[in-house]
Amino acid sequence: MADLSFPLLTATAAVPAVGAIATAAVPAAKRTAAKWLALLCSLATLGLALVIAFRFRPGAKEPFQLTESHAWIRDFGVRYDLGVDGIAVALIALTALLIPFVILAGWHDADPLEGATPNHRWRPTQGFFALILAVEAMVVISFEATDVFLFYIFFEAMLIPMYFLIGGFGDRAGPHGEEQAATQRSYAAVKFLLYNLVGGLIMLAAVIGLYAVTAHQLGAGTFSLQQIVEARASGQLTLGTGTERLLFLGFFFAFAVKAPLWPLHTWLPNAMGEATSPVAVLITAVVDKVGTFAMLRFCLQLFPAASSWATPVILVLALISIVYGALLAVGQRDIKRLIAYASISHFGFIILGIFAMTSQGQGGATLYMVNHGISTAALMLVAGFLISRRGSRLIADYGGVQKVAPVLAGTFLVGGLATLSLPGLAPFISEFLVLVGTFSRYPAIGVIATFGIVLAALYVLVLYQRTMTGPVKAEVGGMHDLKVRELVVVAPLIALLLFLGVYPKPLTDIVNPAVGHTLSVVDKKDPKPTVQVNAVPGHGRPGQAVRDQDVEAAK
Amino acid sequence: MTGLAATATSSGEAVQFWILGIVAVAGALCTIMMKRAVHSALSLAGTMIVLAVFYLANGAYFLGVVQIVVYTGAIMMLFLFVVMLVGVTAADSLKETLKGQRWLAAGLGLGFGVLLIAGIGNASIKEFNGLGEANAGGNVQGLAALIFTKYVFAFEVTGALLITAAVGAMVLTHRERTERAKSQREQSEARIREGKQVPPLPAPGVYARHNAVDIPGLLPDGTPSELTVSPTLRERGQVRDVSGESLAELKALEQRSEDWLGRGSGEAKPKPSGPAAPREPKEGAQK
Amino acid sequence: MNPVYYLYLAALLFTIGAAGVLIRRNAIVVFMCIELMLNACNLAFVTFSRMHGNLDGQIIAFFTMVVAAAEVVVGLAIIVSIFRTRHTASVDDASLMKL
Amino acid sequence: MENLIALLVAAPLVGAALLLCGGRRLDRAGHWIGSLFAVASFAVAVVLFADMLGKSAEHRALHQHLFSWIPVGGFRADLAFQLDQLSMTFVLLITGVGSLIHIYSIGYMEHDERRRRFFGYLNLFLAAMLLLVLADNYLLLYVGWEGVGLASYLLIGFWQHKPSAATAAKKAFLVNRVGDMGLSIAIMLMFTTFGTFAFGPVLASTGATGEGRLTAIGLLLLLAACGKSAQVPLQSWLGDAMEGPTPVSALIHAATMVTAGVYLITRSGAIFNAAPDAQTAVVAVGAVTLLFGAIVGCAKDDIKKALAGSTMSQIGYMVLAAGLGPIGYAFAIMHLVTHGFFKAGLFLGAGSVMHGMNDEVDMRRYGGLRTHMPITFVTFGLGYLAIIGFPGLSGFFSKDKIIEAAFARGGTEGWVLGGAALLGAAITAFYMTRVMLMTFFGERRWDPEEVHPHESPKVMTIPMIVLAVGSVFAGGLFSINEAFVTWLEPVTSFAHGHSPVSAGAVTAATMVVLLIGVGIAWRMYGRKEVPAVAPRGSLLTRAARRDLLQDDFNHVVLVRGGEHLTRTLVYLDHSLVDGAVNGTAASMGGLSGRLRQLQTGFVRSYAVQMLGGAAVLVAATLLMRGV
Repeated sequence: MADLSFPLLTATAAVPAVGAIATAAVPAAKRTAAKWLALLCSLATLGLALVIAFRFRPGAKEPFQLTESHAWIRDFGVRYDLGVDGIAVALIALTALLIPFVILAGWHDADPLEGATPNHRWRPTQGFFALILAVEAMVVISFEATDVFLFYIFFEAMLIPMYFLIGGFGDRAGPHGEEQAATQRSYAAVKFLLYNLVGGLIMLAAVIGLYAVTAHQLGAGTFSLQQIVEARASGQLTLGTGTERLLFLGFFFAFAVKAPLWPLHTWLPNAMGEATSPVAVLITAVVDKVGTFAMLRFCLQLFPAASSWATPVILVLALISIVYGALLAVGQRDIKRLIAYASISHFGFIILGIFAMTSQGQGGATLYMVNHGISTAALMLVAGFLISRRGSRLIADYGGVQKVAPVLAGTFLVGGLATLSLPGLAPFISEFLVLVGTFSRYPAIGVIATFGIVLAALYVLVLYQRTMTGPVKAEVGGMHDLKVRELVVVAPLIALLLFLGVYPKPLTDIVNPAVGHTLSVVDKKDPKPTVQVNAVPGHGRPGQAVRDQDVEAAK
Repeated sequence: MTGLAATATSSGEAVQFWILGIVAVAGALCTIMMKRAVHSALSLAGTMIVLAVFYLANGAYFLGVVQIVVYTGAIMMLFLFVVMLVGVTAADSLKETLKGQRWLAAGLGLGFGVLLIAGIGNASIKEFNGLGEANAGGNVQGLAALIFTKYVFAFEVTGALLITAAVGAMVLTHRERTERAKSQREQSEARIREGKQVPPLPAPGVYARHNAVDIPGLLPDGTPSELTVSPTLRERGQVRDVSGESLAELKALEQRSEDWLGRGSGEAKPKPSGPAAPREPKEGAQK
Repeated sequence: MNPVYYLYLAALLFTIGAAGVLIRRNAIVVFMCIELMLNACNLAFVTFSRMHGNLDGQIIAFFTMVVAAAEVVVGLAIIVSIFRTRHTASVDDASLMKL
Repeated sequence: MENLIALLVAAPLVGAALLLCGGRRLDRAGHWIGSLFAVASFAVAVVLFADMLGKSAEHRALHQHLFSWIPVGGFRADLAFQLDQLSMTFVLLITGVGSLIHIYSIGYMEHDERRRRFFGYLNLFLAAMLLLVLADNYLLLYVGWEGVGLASYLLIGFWQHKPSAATAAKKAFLVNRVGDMGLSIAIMLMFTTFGTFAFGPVLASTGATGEGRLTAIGLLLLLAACGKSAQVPLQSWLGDAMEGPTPVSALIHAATMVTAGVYLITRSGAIFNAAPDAQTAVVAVGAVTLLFGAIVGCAKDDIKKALAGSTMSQIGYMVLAAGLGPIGYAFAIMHLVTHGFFKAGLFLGAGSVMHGMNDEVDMRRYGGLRTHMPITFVTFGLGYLAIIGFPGLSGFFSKDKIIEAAFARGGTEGWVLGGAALLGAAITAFYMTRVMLMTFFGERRWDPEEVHPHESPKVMTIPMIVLAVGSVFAGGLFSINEAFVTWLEPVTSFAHGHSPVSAGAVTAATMVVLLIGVGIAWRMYGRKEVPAVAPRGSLLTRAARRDLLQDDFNHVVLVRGGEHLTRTLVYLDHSLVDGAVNGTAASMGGLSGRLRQLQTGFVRSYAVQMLGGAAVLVAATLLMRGV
């Protein structure tokens, strides 16, 4: 297209990458400088992401825009192919949006302990922020990659900085003292790494298999998503049923681990529980989204037949995740683990929406990714502030916080309400869309999934009641309310939740065409309503004005 | 010569084979069974000589000679030399230390041998076209022709290998002297500084009946002194201790004289005791 | 008698040598066993050359001898230096490869 | 004109935003700002009402389309309002009573340091409630529906430092969520059936689909209504909701929010008309609840809980009426409005009494208050007369009509429903008389040293007076040549029920049961001395005190069961799911440990392995040749 002059997508990934190196290079003494540098880089990335969002033309007919394509490893047909569809744009925007808040929220998380001797080799602060930026860069590029191999590389490389972020930095709020917490942390980090590595390796096998198949049938093997999709559409490339299913499973397993889907979820509570809350946000709101996103972009588009073959099982698993995650969240005693299990439940909704194979379901799932990112970020970051004040993650250690810190309690409540997807806040729209989308194709599953909203209310309100209400606990008494920095972190998120809850159109406009394209690749149509609403004059009934457009909507 | 051509050899060779074959196998077995390396080496040499004979019987005259001269003459002697260096008498126990090693070895060896023999057995090698025409121009000439034409390159390489091996051996065994040798004066000074054994070491014991380097002298209390024999002998445990028996003899003599003098009923009879008893030798010495 | 018996003998000697390598701890004896195995091979080669009626087998045997000589020289040198440092010629004592 | 509709919702919403984000600097003016926005909204409502009266019945419905809210594929949700006669009625009730209660709260919450936040929540509630009644499609209604749930959560738990309040708030929200689940599933079903969920097209094309689906939708809507309107089996939250400040109980849990269920059923009339089974379910729920609430109301000594029971029962009447179809809708709404007046009045009265009695709620510690707080006494008394259906007052007209309609259902069903309604009327008369007597008559059972009962300030009494006036005359006004019915007729098609018993007979019967109820109450509480501590009472009484044991049922079945379920799941997640993973890791470690043993470091063992390898090779070659 015309605006190829400036490689926008590459730049968006490159800025944080460069920023990471620069931040890491800042000398040990200049901690604050490193922080500001990191913040500036993330803001620059946000700017670029917004430019992408504005350059992106939802109406355009080609599936991917702002594409860049360079040969990389000629012998294996690996190309440096970037391109974004509406879904990717939305998620890149989410990532770029959240990172500055993550950095701000973690402003003091990596400061050396008081009384720690200044060490010029080991610079935790610089490392912390550099790693965060590195993660951002990798996530962004894996949202942009349209070459399976390129995607795989960054999908895996992401693990390395995440591993150090989880294992290296903890909130000093472990229930059993610091060294115990350290062991717990390293356990969580290793678990995270192994889990995702196994998934990734299985995916690698599938990737190689895909290459072999294309090489065998197209002559020259390729990893390019578009080429493969087109080849399949034109019938040049025909996968055997068995092959396609195996490859699909290989891809899906990796994404299901990342997402995470029951029963591959057990790494998430540990990781989120032990990491600092900004890192936890990074995990659940940013990194895990790559998994669900990849299901939409790769699983469905590369293996449509296999996807619809596996749909029933996946839907059931997603359903289990929803109910199971919610129930376990109710049973948790640790605030962060509770939020982690809530996230598992929400990822269940996302996957449910993706595999419902309806425009509402997948559109809703995409919105869900964005909204869940924002809402979880809000809740988790506030929880982090709370924990940093009291120095404990146990719910039982709190009580009556709203009396001493009303603003903190208020923001916490809003975050919680977003998590239980209260109408008027963004998550409601996505959740309802997912439910409608599922219901219109699989009514039973839709109905059961709806129980999730009751359970969500249960765990959120129980958490709020136990921590915020009731008589003020002695240790909580001296707690001070949110500081300006913290308010700057939370307020925009909440504002965004409200805005997207009332006026999600900008988002839906970007997402809808992409979802339409995906569905057309899978070639699935929305089930038609049983009744065609006809424009009979509603004998004196109200709402003639609406009826016309509603009728054409129903057509 | 002609017998070599036939598939069945002459009965003479057969007899020779059976007798010497048994000898060879026996030698081989002794090689791996003997406690002392020297014996192993000798029995191996035997086996090699037998093999040399077999070479000759197979028409490999040159190799037969080489086998005897190079192998048995040079290599085996090298072995013996090293054995001497390490210690002829050093006998290593045949007791197995690794668990199950011996059984594994026996089992595997057996299986391996069976396999080989089976392989040779079902390899269809029946007719032998002997070395008649090959050795027509003389075995040595034949070999030479091959070595310097067909295998010349390999030959050169082997030469290089041999030289490398020689140099390698020198490098490995040569001990580099890093600093100049100490002069006598320096040594003595060093000895003084360390404060150990300033005067020359004491001479070995000189006795009426014994006088040799492997016999330690006695300390005043009659115990043998380590210093008086060379450390090498001590190392090998080849020190002969005379103090014990000589003291015993003194004692016996004393006893006899006592009996002969007829006294010695009742009062302090020295208790019979070996050289270990500390008091006796002194008495002996006083007498 | 069929000269193939020489091969059987070679096999037998070779096996005995191999067993010796496995059983003995004294490095020198181990070397002797290796020599035994080499000699067994030589016997086989010689027999083969008689079998095929050409001298190539003998040539190979000759080379084997040369190589064996070289190997013995170096090997014994190694043994000697090891003995100097460790005061033992047992192969089990040099088990530094173990974790 | 229709552009004003958004203003109705916007005004209180802005107020809420101001008050909640304004921070401490608004603390002093907060209550005035809140009341101002409420009154402003009421003014707009009045303007719209006047405008509506000016038009002919056909063209009264207004519609305002703001923007397309969620457009995804065939799924179109618009942010659009519609204002027809039904919505108008509600808007007036909500804004009117709402404003009064705002004003009342200025006095009532005077000494609470979080008063600003209280008014913020109240405004939030008004906005949500107006959104609920003004929405032109079910999804937007759902937003309002959950919005009022949130507001009531915040207001019930307003005194969060009281654990009981926090628990009550949570309970209310959860029980409502169960109902909301019904509503959301109903919306999904509508979408899959009609491809839309806007009132117009859905209600217009009910004829086009099978009765089964409509029945399903109807039952789901009924579930939602039960949750919001505290109908059996989801009624348990209302009693605890009285933990909230009294104005909240008056506004949310008596006058407006709890009636949302009735609104939903009436609004979806077309669906219910087409699904008789669903209607039967509705009337059944209504009848059961009106008796249930009444019985509970008889046993409570806490004045607010007694009133809560009565609210439940009155809403039972409305639901019953709404379930009767066209013959009942109008009367349901009518009773809803009159009930809004007198029940709000009663609650405010109760609040005023508590205000004077240091927040004492136990009626057994009241008595003889009529001399100490005359205005409260009078207003409360008028509300009392209205609710028991004293001839000429609001309650009389509305409730009488409902009983009539119940009989008009016809057949045994009609008799059963009518009988239940009559019985309910009797019990109502009984427990309300009981409240009245225990509070204002008899001689004092409170200690004059501690409490000094006094009349409340004007800012509180005036709203009570206004409401009292409403509760006296509203019913009469509405019934002048069926003004109310004709007003609503375009929305809720009206049909005259043909009752087997004449209207006169019904009225007479009502009067009789009324007198019986009052008489019994008089005998029990007027003549005898009321013990200051509650007697053990009969089995029924004790059950009724515990809300007929359904709370205990919930506790045993849902709470305990849930706790056990979650605990087991937490255990399983750790031991089974996670255990499987860790087990694999552990076994890998063990295996590698075993394999490590092979590396003894002894040359000879390696040699053994080499020989083994060689043997295998030889064997392989032999086999190859063999084959």
